[in-house]
Amino acid sequence: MHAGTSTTHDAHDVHDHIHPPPEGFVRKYVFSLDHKVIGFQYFFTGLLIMFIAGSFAELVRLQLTDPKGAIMSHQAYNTMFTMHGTAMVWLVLIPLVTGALGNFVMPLQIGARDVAFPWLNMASFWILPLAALILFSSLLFGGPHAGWTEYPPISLADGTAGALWCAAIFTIGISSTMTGLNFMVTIMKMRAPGMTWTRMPLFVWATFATALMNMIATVALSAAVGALFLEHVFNVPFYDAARGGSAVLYEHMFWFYSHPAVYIFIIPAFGVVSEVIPTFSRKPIFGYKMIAFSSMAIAILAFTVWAHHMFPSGLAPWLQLPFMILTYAIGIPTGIKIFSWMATLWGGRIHFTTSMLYALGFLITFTFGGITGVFLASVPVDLHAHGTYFVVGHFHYVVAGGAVMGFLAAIPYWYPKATGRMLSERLGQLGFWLFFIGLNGTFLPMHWLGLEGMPRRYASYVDFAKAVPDAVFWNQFETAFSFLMMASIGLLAFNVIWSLRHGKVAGINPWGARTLEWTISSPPPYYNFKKVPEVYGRPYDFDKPLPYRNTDNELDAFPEYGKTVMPTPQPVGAGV
Amino acid sequence: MAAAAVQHLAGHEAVAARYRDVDRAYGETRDLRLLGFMFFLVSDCILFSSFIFAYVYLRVSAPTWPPIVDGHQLPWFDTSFAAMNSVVLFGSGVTMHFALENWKHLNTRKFNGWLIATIVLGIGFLLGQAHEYSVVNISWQGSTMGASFFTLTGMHGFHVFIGVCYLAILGIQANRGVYTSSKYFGLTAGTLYWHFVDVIWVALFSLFYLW
Amino acid sequence: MSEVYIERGVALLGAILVGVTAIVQLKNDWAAHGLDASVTKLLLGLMALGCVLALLAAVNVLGARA
Amino acid sequence: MVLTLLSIVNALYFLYGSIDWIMPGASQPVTDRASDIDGLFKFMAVFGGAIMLFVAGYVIYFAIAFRARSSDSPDAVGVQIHDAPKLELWWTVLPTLLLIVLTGLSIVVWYKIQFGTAAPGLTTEVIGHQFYFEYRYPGLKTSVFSKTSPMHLPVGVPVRLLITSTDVIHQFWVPEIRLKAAAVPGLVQNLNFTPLRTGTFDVACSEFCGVDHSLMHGKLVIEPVAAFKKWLDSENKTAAAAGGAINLAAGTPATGQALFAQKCAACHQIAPFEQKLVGPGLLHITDDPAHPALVTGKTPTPEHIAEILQNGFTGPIGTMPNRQANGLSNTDIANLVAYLSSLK
Repeated sequence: MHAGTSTTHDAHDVHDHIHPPPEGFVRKYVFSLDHKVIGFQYFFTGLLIMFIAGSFAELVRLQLTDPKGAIMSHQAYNTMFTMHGTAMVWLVLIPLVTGALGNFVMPLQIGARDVAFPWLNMASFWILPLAALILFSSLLFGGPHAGWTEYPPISLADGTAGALWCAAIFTIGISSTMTGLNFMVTIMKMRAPGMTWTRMPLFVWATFATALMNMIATVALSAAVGALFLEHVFNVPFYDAARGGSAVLYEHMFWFYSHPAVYIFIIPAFGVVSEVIPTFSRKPIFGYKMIAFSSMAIAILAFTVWAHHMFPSGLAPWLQLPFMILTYAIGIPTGIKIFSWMATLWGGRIHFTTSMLYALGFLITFTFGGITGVFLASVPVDLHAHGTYFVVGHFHYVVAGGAVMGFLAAIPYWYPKATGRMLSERLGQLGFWLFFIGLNGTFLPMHWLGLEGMPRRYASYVDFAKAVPDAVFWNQFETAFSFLMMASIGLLAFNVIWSLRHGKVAGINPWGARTLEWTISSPPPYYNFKKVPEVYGRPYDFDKPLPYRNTDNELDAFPEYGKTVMPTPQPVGAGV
Repeated sequence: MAAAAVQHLAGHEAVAARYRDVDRAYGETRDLRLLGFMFFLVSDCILFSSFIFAYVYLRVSAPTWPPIVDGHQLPWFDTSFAAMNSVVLFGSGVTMHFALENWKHLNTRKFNGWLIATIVLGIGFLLGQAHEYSVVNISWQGSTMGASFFTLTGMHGFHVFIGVCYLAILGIQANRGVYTSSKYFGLTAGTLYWHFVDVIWVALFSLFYLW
Repeated sequence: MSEVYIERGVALLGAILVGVTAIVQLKNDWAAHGLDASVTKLLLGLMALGCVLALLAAVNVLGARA
Repeated sequence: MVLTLLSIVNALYFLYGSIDWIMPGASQPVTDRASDIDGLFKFMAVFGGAIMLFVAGYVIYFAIAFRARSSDSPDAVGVQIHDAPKLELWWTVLPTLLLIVLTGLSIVVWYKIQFGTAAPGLTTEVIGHQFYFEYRYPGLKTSVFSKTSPMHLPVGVPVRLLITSTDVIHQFWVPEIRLKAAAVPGLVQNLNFTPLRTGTFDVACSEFCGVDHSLMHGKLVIEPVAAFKKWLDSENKTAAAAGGAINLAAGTPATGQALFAQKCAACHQIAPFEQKLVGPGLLHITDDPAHPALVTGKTPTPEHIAEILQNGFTGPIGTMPNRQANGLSNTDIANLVAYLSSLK
């Protein structure tokens, strides 16, 4: 941080208004208004909860090493998978991909000094630990144990823990909505002069699509869990069939949010991959407009497909048809993206950094998850596969193989910008192989286990193991591989902390990347841009000079900058 | 939400003094806040829409409406009183509109008058709702009709209550000179919010009392 | 019974008054542009619709239950 | 090139063949729907597998072929292309076509599942409870509980399962049948299919339903029609031995009225049919001009009313418990029937 940097002013340009950085620990690091600090706060909170939620998952996996249930009671097991799902979805993935990445990267990429409403941004963050506290405190009351979806009527048996679950989700929903609103305004109004919509980096497009969904869908979830909360606490019959309520209603309201929620994780990952692949292929992204518009198409279609989660759950037969067709339609923009990324690889100069390995791994695992998604979109196949481990496998390929891989690609990519030091490539690449192998080993066998007849959320599977004797082997196999993933995340955490001190000094632009954040010092100063840059082109033309004016911000502090238009890339070893 | 932007402008006097073109800066912050406020209204609208969806879903899928509880069909809501009360709320929308118009034309006295009229009408509507709650013969817990009615109108009443408080604060601020004839974003936001609350009531009124 | 007639009478007169005023305001503001102006126009229009509904309710066209 | 193509074809063929291994009972379809769904699944697996191989293969190939080399200058860049509209058009149109074909095939199978079954020869009720399924057969006065005994279905007869629940959401699933439906309280769903071969299969609940969700398991026996009838008869005999005959003439309306208030008033009221609580109003049960038949479709004779009280019924409105659930004795039923018949 460049505390106390004197603020030289171009007084005629209001953009150039720089206000002094805050002083004092609390204003600087705790209740900071700075989007970068808030991004760190999201990152470390998310990572911490990821460990907790990940250990829940490991307990779930350990339980399944024995058909009778190896380590805990059914009740405890149900609590574990409920907490794993809830915490991972709302307290890890959404805060990490929107809160951490979006907050740190997006304002830098559009050349802004901060988000539109910094105070709101701070409030959004501080709601997250509050929600986490509420959620984890429910464990004191026995914990919610009806699955992360908390369908009534079964969730109504959760009592106080269920009410706390609702309160936590409602609270975190407020945070997501506010972040979405904030990012929407920031992207619409605060782009640097000259940065038209089609000159925005693709990560910004992705953040925009995500913010739109965050803003609109999350409120529907708040309504669903709000009504559930009323039913828990005041016994108000929205979902109680005996008093005319409907359990299917909750499913409608819940999935109207929770289907877009999956895209809320995955679209920022698309954005990350769209940044990482061109940078390390030394090639412009192929089909910029197609990628940008397909993000928006996915965001809009996301609101029209929710009932595909409910094909066997009491949806009128004639309603199954439009939802099936619209779900298929989502395959088209997704396919366009994947093919565009592949085409970007073609003819490139591919550097195998950790980020790039994760991006390549993403292409493979996400495509797999996408294809099994097409299976589930088909009503007849879904009638067989619904509610089985096939769904668990599909979902984790999309979320762990898509969203988390994208996130893991982003960490080494932007870490040098955020801290001024490089992450260790050696540890990072080891981490990638652990994660990639662990992921496939854990989630691939789930597909056939599910089709063979293993329903999800099973605390024990004695009868299933009788019918399919292989099941025990495959479950133990999955458990073993799942620890590789856990080890990889542990390695990442170690790497992040170790490299803070011991990493190589990064310089302004270690990757030779071309978006705006790479034109300022690492870490960026409090005010990001001394002068607001001007943009006159797309960021991905590697053979041309950078399309920015006014980027001589840091020449005095970093003399090496400006000598080459595109700094020399770090020497990188092959990944294998 | 806008506090931070205010701080940017007003918190650091030394920096703010450097502005040559203060109005332009105001224009930009106003744009941000206005858009942000619109998005807030959008998300609030979706909150109401979700509960309205729940109500419509429950009503359409019910075998009889109003539902039967303990052997008795519940009564329909009393349309005539609600129509009167709605007109009170709609009237407050018009008075708020006049208040803002008068502010734009620097007519502070008329502004105060219309604003007080708005607040009085708003409180009148809340009292009407309280009366409605006391006479309506259904319970929150008893049926889906009661559940939807009390939840939705309760949420709306809460919004009206917040609106009344907000307008009162705006009135105090305006009289203390926080706003000028060219800078009055708070009043714009208050007016938009108040209109929004009115329009939500149009939906609730037609769905509960007219359908 | 008379209570109902008073309520309906007030609703009828009020709806006409408020509705007409709202429509006049809408007409006056029609030329204004900008995000807030267009949203205000939309909301005023919907409110005028609300007045029409209240009026119809007051004369027992809508909301009449057998 | 040829080798690559051959190995891809080989891999896809393996995928095609492996369906029989992955999908339980795929080599010998258990129901008419199973073969339809498996066909669709195989089609998707082959095309999905082809796309997967295409993407993964090219990603790996590009990564190796276009890797940066140590001989490259540090500023070396890749081929600077931005778009190739023709190519993009192709890879938009081709997947779209494939998805349209898939949609068409899915709709055909979907139509068969929803509307394609002949008039059911047997309608069985499946009622989810925590943590067992209750089955009710027409003409059988007692329920079959999945905890203790298997469900039986005759082979070759079109079957309709009416599925509902009394407490939380369950899901009735027989993997070999390939179909499932949620048992939602207050909602009755159908599953229609025709069993094609005999055998014993697992029944599972595939929607989380509480602590012992994973123990909610049962068996389904599909057997020849004669064996099925024999089983039904033996169940009936056991039930008859336990219950004895009902003497409807012995019922007294006054006792029935007291019993009604005690046992029935939570769900029914003495009011016209439309005034439902959980079940319909029963004022005109024996002579309702608007509903000349009972919701079961039968004429409202005292015998049929007694049968509903004994057997329960799952219909468009919901579930009427049978006497294992409502605890009515033969005398109780006679008294209730007498009371209901006395209403006008």
